[in-house]
Amino acid sequence: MSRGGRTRHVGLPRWLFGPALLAAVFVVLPVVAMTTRIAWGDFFSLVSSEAARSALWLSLRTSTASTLLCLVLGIPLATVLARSEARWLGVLRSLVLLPLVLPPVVGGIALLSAFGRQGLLGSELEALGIRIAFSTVAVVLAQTFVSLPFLVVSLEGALRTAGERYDVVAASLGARPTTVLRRVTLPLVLPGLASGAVLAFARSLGEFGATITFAGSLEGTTRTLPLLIYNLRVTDADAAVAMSLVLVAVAVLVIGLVRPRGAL
Amino acid sequence: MSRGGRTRHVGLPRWLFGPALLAAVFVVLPVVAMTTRIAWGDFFSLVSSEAARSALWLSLRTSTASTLLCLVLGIPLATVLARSEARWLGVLRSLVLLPLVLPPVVGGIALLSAFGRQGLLGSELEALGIRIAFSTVAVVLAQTFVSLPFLVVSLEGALRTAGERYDVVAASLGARPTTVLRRVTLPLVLPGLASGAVLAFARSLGEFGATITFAGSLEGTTRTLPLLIYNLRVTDADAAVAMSLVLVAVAVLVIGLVRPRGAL
Amino acid sequence: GDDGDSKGADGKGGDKTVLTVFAAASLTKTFEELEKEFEAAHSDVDVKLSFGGSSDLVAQITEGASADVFASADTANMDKLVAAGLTEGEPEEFATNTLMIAVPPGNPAGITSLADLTKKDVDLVLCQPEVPCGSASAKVADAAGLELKPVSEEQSVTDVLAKVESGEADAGLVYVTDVTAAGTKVEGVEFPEAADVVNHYPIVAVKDAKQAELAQQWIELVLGEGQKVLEQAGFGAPTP
Amino acid sequence: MSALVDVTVTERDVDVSFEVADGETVALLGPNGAGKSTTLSVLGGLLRPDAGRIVLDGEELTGPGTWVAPHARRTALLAQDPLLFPHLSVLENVAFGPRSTGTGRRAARAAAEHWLAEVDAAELAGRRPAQLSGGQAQRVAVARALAADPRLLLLDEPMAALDVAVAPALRTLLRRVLADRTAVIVTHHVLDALLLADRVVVVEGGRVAEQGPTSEVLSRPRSAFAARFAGLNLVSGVATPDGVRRPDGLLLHGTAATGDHPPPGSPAVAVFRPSAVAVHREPPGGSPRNALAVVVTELEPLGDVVRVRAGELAADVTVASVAELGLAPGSDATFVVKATEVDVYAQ
Amino acid sequence: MSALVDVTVTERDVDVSFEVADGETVALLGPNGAGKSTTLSVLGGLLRPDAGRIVLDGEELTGPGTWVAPHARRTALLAQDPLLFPHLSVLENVAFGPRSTGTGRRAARAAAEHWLAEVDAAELAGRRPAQLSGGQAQRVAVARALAADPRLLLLDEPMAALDVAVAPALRTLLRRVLADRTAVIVTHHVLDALLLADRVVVVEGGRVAEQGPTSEVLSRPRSAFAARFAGLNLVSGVATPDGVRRPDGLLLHGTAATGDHPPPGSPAVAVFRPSAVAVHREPPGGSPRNALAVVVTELEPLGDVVRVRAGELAADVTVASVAELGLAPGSDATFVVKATEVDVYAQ
Ligand SMILES: Nc1ncnc2c1ncn2[C@@H]1O[C@H](COP(=O)(O)OP(=O)(O)OP(=O)(O)O)[C@@H](O)[C@H]1O
Ligand SMILES: Nc1ncnc2c1ncn2[C@@H]1O[C@H](COP(=O)(O)OP(=O)(O)OP(=O)(O)O)[C@@H](O)[C@H]1O
Ligand SMILES: [Mg+2]
Ligand SMILES: [Mg+2]
Repeated sequence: MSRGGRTRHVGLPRWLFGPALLAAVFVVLPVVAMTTRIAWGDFFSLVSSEAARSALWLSLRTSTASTLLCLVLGIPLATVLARSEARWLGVLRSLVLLPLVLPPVVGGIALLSAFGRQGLLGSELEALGIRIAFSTVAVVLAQTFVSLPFLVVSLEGALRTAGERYDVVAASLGARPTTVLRRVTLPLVLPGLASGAVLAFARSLGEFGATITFAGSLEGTTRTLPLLIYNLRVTDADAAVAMSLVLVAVAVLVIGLVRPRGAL
Repeated sequence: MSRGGRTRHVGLPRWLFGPALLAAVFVVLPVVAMTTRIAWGDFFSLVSSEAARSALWLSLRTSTASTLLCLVLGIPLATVLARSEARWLGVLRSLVLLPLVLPPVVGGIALLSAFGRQGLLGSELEALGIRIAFSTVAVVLAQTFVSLPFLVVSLEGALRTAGERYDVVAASLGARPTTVLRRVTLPLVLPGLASGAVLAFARSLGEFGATITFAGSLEGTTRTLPLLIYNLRVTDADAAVAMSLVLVAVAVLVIGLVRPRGAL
Repeated sequence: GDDGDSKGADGKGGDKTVLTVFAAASLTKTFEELEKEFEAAHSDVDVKLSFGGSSDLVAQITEGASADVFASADTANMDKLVAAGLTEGEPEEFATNTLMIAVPPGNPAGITSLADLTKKDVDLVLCQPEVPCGSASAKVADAAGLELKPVSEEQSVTDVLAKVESGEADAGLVYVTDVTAAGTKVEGVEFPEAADVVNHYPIVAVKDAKQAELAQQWIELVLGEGQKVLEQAGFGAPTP
Repeated sequence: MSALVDVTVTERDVDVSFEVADGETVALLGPNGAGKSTTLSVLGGLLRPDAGRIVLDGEELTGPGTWVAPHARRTALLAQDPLLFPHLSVLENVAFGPRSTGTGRRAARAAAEHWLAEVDAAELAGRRPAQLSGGQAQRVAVARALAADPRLLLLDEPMAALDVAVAPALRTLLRRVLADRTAVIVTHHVLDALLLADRVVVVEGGRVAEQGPTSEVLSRPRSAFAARFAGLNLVSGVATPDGVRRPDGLLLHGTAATGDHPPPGSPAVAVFRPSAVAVHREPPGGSPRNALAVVVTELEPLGDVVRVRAGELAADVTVASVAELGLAPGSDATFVVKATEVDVYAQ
Repeated sequence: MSALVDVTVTERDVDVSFEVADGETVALLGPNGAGKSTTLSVLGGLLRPDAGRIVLDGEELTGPGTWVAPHARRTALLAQDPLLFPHLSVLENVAFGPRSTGTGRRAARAAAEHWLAEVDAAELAGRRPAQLSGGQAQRVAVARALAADPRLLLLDEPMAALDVAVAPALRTLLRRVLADRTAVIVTHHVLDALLLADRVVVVEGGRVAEQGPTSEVLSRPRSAFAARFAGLNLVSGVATPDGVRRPDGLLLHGTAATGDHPPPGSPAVAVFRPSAVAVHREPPGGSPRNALAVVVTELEPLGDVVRVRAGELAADVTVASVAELGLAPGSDATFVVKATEVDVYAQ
């Protein structure tokens, strides 16, 4: 009798709130502590500087692009992983996690090995006149590489939990596979899809190691906010912290605006 | 009629396999390309060196510890987030994502601001004789900080998708909240929980920026595999790549062994 | 092309020629100042600086990043680029740097000499031996016959300074310029053994640079007018 | 355990109140969407009412400022959907209730085995819920609710999906089990109400339409739904000295079988059995004083006779007379009832 | 569209084969777990059989090496669980089938409104499935299946959970809709089979126990389940010249009502109506030649009479005689049937 509505929630055990609070404090306290270090006087001139604005704008553009790329590539991959039963998919599923485990810098090396001038596809790309490394495209690729697993894992989990019951009903009503996917499967896992997209966006926004290795750090082209923060740290640690706060604020804002109800 | 068994899958649209394959290639190709750079001759002497073994062992220990800590803290937090309806939880939910967006190095700074000698809790901890920085504990804390959001987001999504129908039935049969949680809620989201734990473990294993900032890098105490890889990179990029491969292999192995059927 | 992108992105617009300079992270402050001077003198030029660890920058250039000038924090990395045949002409040394002990303000551990760093209750942080300041630290210690036991071997000078600034560590070994740049956040303790180990900064134009002429002019600026700025930042004069 | 129920759920337009005496079984009857499941949810503590009170055996479970959590109520609910725990075996599902309320592992297992045997599902003990057919799942769900041994048992259509052999057996079991238990049961089948319930509460449109002892309500219903449920014809209107006058003016002659004839002018109902109705093609003359012109809507074989339905009214006639009269859905016909067969009483 | 079904699902021990003629409605009957839903799933292409063939109107849907995807079969399945799409409104749910098979938005909407009105759920059009009661959801699911306008309609217990007023109306609707349609329907209610099905297929333990035209199977059943379903008493055994001898040796005297008496020694059944059975406390003397000693298991009121059940057998007697005989569950009794009331035929 739990269908929707004002169903009374089954109470949570009281002791649960202890560790939950501890967890929340553990995550939030450091960020709050960090803000106490900020010299608010310089804050606004700092964050409105030309370099900061340019980095922020670049970060937003590339993160959006890589999130879209993650959706385009990740939805099909997650669906295949969740719905096919072939054995070799188990292997593929583990492989897709690789970018999660690789330290991002190593991820950057891997991208260079594939798409760099001396990489596996280097000569082919060179022949086509395409130079990926150290361009804005490289930033997007680096971000996509590290973010894709997030989308795939979240979405696959959601697809498995949701099951195939409704897909089957839709097919029996005459819906072809594409219709089923569009009108039933994906709408039903919308919360999971949104969570995945938010995770991917957040990860792209914070991406540093793979970007610096694969795309370098050039203002306006490849110097995203995290790279700028890294630069600032060398000269002025406080400025770096202040810029981090901007990054956090932007992330929370974008996520808050984009997130559909109930997702995440 | 979709309950379990040998249910025939609703076919997937054919066109879906195109982008799915592209996605898989995009993730796998760079890693494969990287392996082509490895000088296999030196590989075994390199990976069996004292430094490598000690780093690997440290990485495994700390990642396991931080995954456990994530479970202890994350399960309650995710449950509260998924099951309570209080408004302010929306804010908390966004805040928990912070470590995802923060560049890891900034995460390290934030941790120092909270738990460092001059941090918010510094004097209290000092008074208790606790010194966290430069210790293995710091590594575990840094890894937990960056990994916790993964567990919480995955698990919360799974809890929401699973819904409360069965919890309600259990309560009506006389099960108190703790029993419901232990015997119904968590077993039902086991795949989501496992996915979350795997994500957290993978993220911990690959963690670099927060660790170096908050915990430093000393062989045997705080120099995990990613830190070793970074060290090696300066002198011998190929060696770094070889060690990365070890990291990847370990991750895939551990994940493959630990993962319950159907999870992820 | 990324040129078009960069112009659109940074809003500077116009058809300015872009000069790309790759420089070691320790040169950030000085080179940013030189950028202003250079752009003032060349109104149609936009200087783009890319900072990083010297080895990272070498790797990037090797992988095809388009740079016009490369300024390294040590000779070893410069030699790698030369060996790869990616340099135009001979690298020229434009600055030197020596080590200094950095301590938190007030010097809570009371460090006065290199030997104090070996005290048991002093939390010392060093650069890892693989990076220039780390190998310099090791050489200094060897020369003085001391065995330094750090609590952490950091990846870069920045990380060493961060640990000292935050008070986490009681002392660290960094370059004079780093102490100067950090201002009041750390104090410097000089020690005589530092003079034994001098770090050399070479600069070179990159082969097939898009702006070969401007690259040469930048190098001239660094070797000439720029010396004042470098001196202010604490760099030593290049060895003759 | 006696129960006192008075609940309002505004969003669903439900506002019912009734009582359940100690050891009594009450059947909740009513059309789809009347609010039966809603009432059970509120009783079980799964839905919080907007207003009202629930008192079980003197203890207030729900009321202004009072709220007892579902698990503390000891009111096991068998919902309309079996909802067996998918990760537990059938045996573990049934043992869940006893285990949760503190019974030891072995005793809980024994109890589960006992109840599974009672619902004729002993051989399913080791299966997963996903491997059960619809009726099997329903039986296991019944066993699970019974094994919880609640103070107040709430059963929402427990006999749905059962085959013709199991249904009577389960009904017998429930009759035995419910005999000395306080229970509320929702059903759409008259046999369940007749055999299992001491009293019935008829809910229509979220309000109690009538209530009373089962045999009384089902033999002398006052609401259209209860009459339909009991298989009786009911015409409601205003009492006259001779019978009941429908709003459309038609007078149905009849007498009070028991008790007093309702005072003329008061709302009253006229009730008669379908088997007392004769069907003609033309309005007949002669002694039966009531003739209702109708259009046949449906013919249903019913054992040896055919039930001729005409809207709300029904007549049972032999197969031979259906053929003779040439009845079919859409035919005009006249339903004729002797006044002596029509029972009149106050609504 | 005619259908030819022959499927084997080893894991569930189901192996059935039957045919459905063009425009015919077949009722699948059988105990819980017999394999009815399994058969429908296989027909709809939701479960792949281990062996067998399904041919719909000459086109092989399933067979060695053939597999037509569910969406291409045009066999709408109403499953035992309504499974309305939770993210779509009721109207959108019903319009889903037409939309999926290429009907324009407006036409699909009109079709959905039409079918919703037919199942008396027009006023629910704007709701979400979560806001429906059990019976309302069931009706919407029926409308959704009908709106898909399939070549072969598969209905799994479409009348479950419906109230007494809606059930006859929906049955009338289905009768009209199914008249010229090829359909397979699963039900546990004899009225549904009688009114909706041209033929019945009785499945027991995963095998077809008997099949034939509805009226024939239900009036002269050969399987225990079909007899029970039709409300008849059935005793099976071996034919003797006088009747049928049960395996326990008891001889039931009877005659073949139509056709020939089965050859002695062949398997045969003796069938008689409960109303033909008289109940005594002691074995009587006199003319009725069949006396079966039984233990009463259950008493069920059934309109004007009481059905006395004794295991598989049943007798209908008046309320007065139940009281007179002092019958109660557990009483010893003798069921007495005249030989002329016992119909004997080959099994
Ligand atoms: N979650 C809900 N939110 C809003 N309205 C609901 C919800 N569930 C049910 N309703 C509505 O409340 C009313 C009562 O529903 P309820 O489920 O109690 O009916 P019911 O008497 O059990 O019917 P049925 O015999 O069909 O099971 C119906 O009009 C129904 O549509
Ligand atoms: N997913 C499954 N896996 C394995 N066995 C199953 C599965 N579903 C059903 N069964 C078993 O297969 C047999 C046939 O089940 P099916 O659902 O076809 O029965 P049914 O005739 O529809 O019964 P009911 O009248 O109870 O709905 C039963 O023994 C059941 O327990
Ligand atoms: Mg209901
Ligand atoms: Mg079934």
